[in-house]
Amino acid sequence: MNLELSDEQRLLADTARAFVDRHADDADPWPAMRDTGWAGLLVPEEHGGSGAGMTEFVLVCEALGRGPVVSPLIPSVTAALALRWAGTPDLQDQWLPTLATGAFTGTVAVLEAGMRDEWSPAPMSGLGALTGTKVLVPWVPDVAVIVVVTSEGLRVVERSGAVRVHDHDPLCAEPHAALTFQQAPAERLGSTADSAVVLARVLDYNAVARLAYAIGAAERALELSVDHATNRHQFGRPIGTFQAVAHRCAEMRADVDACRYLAYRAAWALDHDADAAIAVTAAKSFANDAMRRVFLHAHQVHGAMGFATEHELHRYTRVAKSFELSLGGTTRHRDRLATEIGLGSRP
Amino acid sequence: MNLELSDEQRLLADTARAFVDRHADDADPWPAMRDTGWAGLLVPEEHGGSGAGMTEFVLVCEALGRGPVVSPLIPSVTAALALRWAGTPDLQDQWLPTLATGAFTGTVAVLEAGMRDEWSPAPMSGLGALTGTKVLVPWVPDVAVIVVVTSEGLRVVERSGAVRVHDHDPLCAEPHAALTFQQAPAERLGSTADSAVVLARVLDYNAVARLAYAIGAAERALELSVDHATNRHQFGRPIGTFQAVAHRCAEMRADVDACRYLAYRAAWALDHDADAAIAVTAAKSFANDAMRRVFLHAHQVHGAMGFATEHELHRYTRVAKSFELSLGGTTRHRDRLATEIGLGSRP
Amino acid sequence: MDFEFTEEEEAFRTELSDFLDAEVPDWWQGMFTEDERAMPFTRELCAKLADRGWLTMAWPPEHGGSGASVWKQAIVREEMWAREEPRGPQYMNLNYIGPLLMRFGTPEQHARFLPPMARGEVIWCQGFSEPDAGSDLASLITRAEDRGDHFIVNGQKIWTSYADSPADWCLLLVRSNPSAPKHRGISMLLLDMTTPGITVRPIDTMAGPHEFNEVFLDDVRVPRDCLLGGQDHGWDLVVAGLTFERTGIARYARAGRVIELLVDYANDAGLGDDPIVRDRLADLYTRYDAARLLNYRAISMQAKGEVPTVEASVARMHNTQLEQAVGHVGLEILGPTGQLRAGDEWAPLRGEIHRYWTRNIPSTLAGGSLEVQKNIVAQRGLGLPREP
Amino acid sequence: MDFEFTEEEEAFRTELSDFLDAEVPDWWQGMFTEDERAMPFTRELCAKLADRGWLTMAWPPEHGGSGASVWKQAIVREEMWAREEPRGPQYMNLNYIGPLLMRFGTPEQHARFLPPMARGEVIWCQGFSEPDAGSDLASLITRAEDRGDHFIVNGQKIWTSYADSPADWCLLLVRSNPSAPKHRGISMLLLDMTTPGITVRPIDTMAGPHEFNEVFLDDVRVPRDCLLGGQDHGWDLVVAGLTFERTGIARYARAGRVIELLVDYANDAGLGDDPIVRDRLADLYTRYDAARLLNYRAISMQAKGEVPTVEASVARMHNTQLEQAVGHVGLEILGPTGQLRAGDEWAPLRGEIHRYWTRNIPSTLAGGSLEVQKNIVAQRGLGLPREP
Repeated sequence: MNLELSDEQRLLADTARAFVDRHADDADPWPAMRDTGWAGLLVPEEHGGSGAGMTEFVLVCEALGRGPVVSPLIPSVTAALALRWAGTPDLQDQWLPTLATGAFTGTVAVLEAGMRDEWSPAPMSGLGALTGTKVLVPWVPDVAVIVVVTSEGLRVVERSGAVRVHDHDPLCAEPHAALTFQQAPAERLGSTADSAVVLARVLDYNAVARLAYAIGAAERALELSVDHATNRHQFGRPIGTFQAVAHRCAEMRADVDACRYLAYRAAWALDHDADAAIAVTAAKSFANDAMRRVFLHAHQVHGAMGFATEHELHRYTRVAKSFELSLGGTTRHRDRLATEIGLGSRP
Repeated sequence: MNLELSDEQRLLADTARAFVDRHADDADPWPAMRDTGWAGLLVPEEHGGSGAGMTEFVLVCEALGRGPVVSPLIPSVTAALALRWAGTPDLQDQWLPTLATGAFTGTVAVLEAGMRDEWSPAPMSGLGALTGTKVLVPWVPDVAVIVVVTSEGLRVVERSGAVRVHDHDPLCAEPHAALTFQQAPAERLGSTADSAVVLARVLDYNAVARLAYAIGAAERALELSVDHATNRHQFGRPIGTFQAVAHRCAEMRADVDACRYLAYRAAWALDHDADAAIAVTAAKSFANDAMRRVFLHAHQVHGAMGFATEHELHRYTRVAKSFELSLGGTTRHRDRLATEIGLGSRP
Repeated sequence: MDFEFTEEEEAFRTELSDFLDAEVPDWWQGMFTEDERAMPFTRELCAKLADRGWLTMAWPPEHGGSGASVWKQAIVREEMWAREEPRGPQYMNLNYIGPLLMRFGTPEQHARFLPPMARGEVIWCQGFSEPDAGSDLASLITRAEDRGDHFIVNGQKIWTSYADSPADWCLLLVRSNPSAPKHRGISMLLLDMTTPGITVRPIDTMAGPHEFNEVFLDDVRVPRDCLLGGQDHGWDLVVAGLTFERTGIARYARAGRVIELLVDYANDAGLGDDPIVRDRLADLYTRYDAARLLNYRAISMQAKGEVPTVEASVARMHNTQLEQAVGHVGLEILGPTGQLRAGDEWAPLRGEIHRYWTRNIPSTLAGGSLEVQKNIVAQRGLGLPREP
Repeated sequence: MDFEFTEEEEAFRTELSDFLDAEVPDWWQGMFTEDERAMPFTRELCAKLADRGWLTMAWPPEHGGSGASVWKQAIVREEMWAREEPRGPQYMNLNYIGPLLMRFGTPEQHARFLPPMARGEVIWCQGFSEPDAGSDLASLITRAEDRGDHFIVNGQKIWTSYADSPADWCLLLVRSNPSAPKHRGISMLLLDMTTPGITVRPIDTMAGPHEFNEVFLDDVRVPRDCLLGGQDHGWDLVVAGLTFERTGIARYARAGRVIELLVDYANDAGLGDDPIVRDRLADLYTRYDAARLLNYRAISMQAKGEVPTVEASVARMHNTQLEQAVGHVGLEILGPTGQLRAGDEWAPLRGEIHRYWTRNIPSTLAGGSLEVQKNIVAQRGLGLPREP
């Protein structure tokens, strides 16, 4: 047991922090991010990636959340994972090297109207060319490859005229779109049965990456809160000298720390195939609630200023809320966890 | 709409407070309580009671909870309600006048091992003489009449040798017992169908009375907390000057007030047959959670002293916890309330 | 005790509710949107309310009101707030700016300022907060120099809602005597917003544009006849204003309406039988119920002529935390598409829950933070000692 | 990062766990019961642990320990605490009274006091708190007058666990210099509890008898060779002791065990499919999981030779609130018979959940209240300014 980062991991985290300091305000940080090799962290070396682990990817995502740096990194890496685990050798050769360098980007289209969450069965038929609408797809206009969840398993679609894009104006800064497929040619990605396993794994990875990003945002919100509590004076003293304010900050620290180590453990479990389901689901369900508490506190400490969009706090609030509403609510994850800890009908 | 007590109600509450001041430490306050007429508050005048309403009874129970005064008042009045609503004229004549004066006491036996709560179906058969065990029956050794819930409806049993008593050592100061009936002769109390309606109503009245008693206990715990926060000095100042302490007291005030008006409204609704189900169930489910919060705060303000049995706080803590665990948990009541506010399957 | 409205009150509620259902358009989502129809609509509606005698219903007869009972006022507030306050900024005129003028104004001020309010023709804003005077309002530094027949005002106000609506007048708090103790050198001025030297800068918020403004005051001339109440005695007016304002907003009524929306949504989505959804919504309902009763407790005291200071703070603690809980739980029930806003065709309930969550992020801050309410309850309500 | 124990550590856990399963009797419910078998049992068990080298396993070799890794110490703590600490009071000897003696004691004190601890033969208690010195410990007034070769002690201690077990020795904090600033006039004495002038008065608690005591000290003579560390420098020892103690109790391990009991109970009662029960227990489990990881984070720092001050406070915030939540939710799941105590034939899980709830009422108070932990995190961890 050792919860300290290795020297390599610490270096990676520092590099990512430095990147964020330099590029957080870039209109498009993707060109700079391509040079970091992060898009290939989870791609095997034989396909041009670095074959690192989820722990490394989580450290990068956490740093990016501090910006927050808005980029197609998480969806693109998620698409690469699906291709890596379920793609034929040809498909892997076709996509993984370019996804690994970031020359192309990918995304995963899961949700449809009427689905309670990403874990619900998708109504869209995967028989033949695809027709129907996926909503809340993480999006950049030049995305090259879309992994689509259908009722018959995963499909790969190249961006083409058969996909109509409706840009959402969602909660957080990442662009999202509703994609309407009209007889879009699609290639099968694994068998139907394999697809279910791969999809579950892809969603777990995606959830942990999004969690790490939200943790970065929460950590930054805590820093902003501490700054504000230290510098803002009312009644002749810094407001951080009032216990009501100081204790809110302490509770934020306790919650963010818990989320962080739950996320690291989940990443480690995914890397080691060790009780990953319990680790991911515990992390996601704890963090859904913890993020609410953290941002209630952050706004309370900041006063009205935190609600004004000229202050940066709201950007982190949106990241956290978007995380909470994505990839399974607390209820869904707790139910899954209940089974993992042994609840069920007695035989 | 008017949430102020009437002059008569205020007088009754003051009388009850004065009683508590005089008799809280009596080994047996029942003899003194008999003279107050409270045992007859909910018994019609033609049976020797005063035919007052649940609101009045709630004011008395609230005051008693401040003691806490330990007496058979609530179970005995509850038994009288069952007899009043479901008893034959003969049964009413037999029991109500003596229950109204407090000359005899009664109780209601609901729970059996395996029942989740008082609202679950009782396994004990009501066909013929009664056999089986009821647990957690509010108890005084000289109780005269027991209303027993069976799978065929309510039954009345006179205390006799056919009832074996096992004294519990429960959470709160009120004596409770497990009663084992061995072919105990029992009289029918209403038809099976009527019984269900009467039982639901009896439980609602009982829940609101117990709630009022717990509110008195919570109010007293708040007073003790404020006293302690005012008089206890640490770091050269009263601990109540620390926001962490002061704000706990403020939250207790907010929760106790909410419980009180929910309870008054529930009592009023029972008196007026107006949406009583929604009012009782909202009060019970809110108060279950609120009592936890109030007593977490009370103990935190009191420090270690509040945990020592030589301090009086623990008596109120026990009253509140016992209330929470009785007459339906939060889950049960929220589920009932969900239906009342319109949740259900669409036709 | 009586937990029912009278038949007459219920009849009034029905009449008012029918009127509002007919008058308030589907697109109305309160004042803080991009929608340019909002301000004309709210003026128009207030004029109609004035015609029916419902605008200043609660004002005393000597100022043109009908002295309606506190319970009828409560009904008006509930029906308005449940519909996102279609009176727009004018609810402030009715609740406390008008009453402050009545109590502290001269007969000339009454004659000049009250009739336009009563006709629903005038928009007021409130210039209290400053960048360094939030919770600690009395430390404000916007300066008014006494020049005999007028004051010259310099300084800056912030979080001024409706200043860019545009507002016609501003209830302005200034420091008129910098050498007096901080609560004793404050005055209240009635500022014509068309006076030269005023710059209004909108502050956009998470809930959209137009919610707040900064107001810069640069050598602004305010005639002496626009001083309200005694010079240097403005703090008395602040305290009185808070008393008028305390139960002025029926926040719980909107929460109740949103809970209804969520019940309908859950049923339509086949979640009416889902035990967790049932549990969460029932929990919200009990909290709504508690908040409503505690508001009624405060109103009952007003009905007896008492001033519910602590009781209003208790009600407010419940109201504001309820609002935030409804937003959070509501979004949780909607799931991922809860992220989508009004206007997006996939946004459930037309983005209403998203908007409600967003709007209520600062509800435990505005109008006296949760911490301030707890201090009031602890110190004034429970008699705990103040911080040293 | 590595989130697994090594195979060797797991093997050790299994060996220890098997030993404890065999040795700890069914009736054992910790020290604070009426059961007279408790004290003899705990002494006997500690002697057996000493025989196996497991008692002072974590002590350095020069004092007879085997310098076990912090992770093996953690395993011992978890297995002990999951079983209600069958070492009884002696866990204090091992965790911090022994280490304090090692660091601040003279060679004579080492030779005299450490070996009986290592053999598991001696019970120590801790005399720190006083009626007016709780959170504000440094304001203690129990007086030790310097009489040359001895001190004369007068005063009163409170909340002294195990004093009536009876304890053999007491680690006593006294004011040795009343004219110095409050943190600079304190000394630590090693008090033989058989000295004349000591009166022990048990304080019963909600959890049962024997939990706490008052200790009255009336002209108690303490030889100078029982002064630990520098005279008037006792506060340094308090600070060092807190550091040793910080992660000394694996509270989360007991919570985890109780959650297992509740899972079994729910399955047996046919509630394993109940969505609300599943939701509540999964919530407890995530909180347990978070608490455990945050304890491991602090231990990882210790493994690197760092002192996890703030991190230990964060872990403690989670631990203690978890314990209270488990008690509350546990009783809620049991329902009405959850009110019944151990010994009552209708008490579910033999009254264990009732006992756990009761015992943990003060868990956010003992050993540094939740508020103190938050102050540490806010001030030392986040650098927020102190209260004026």
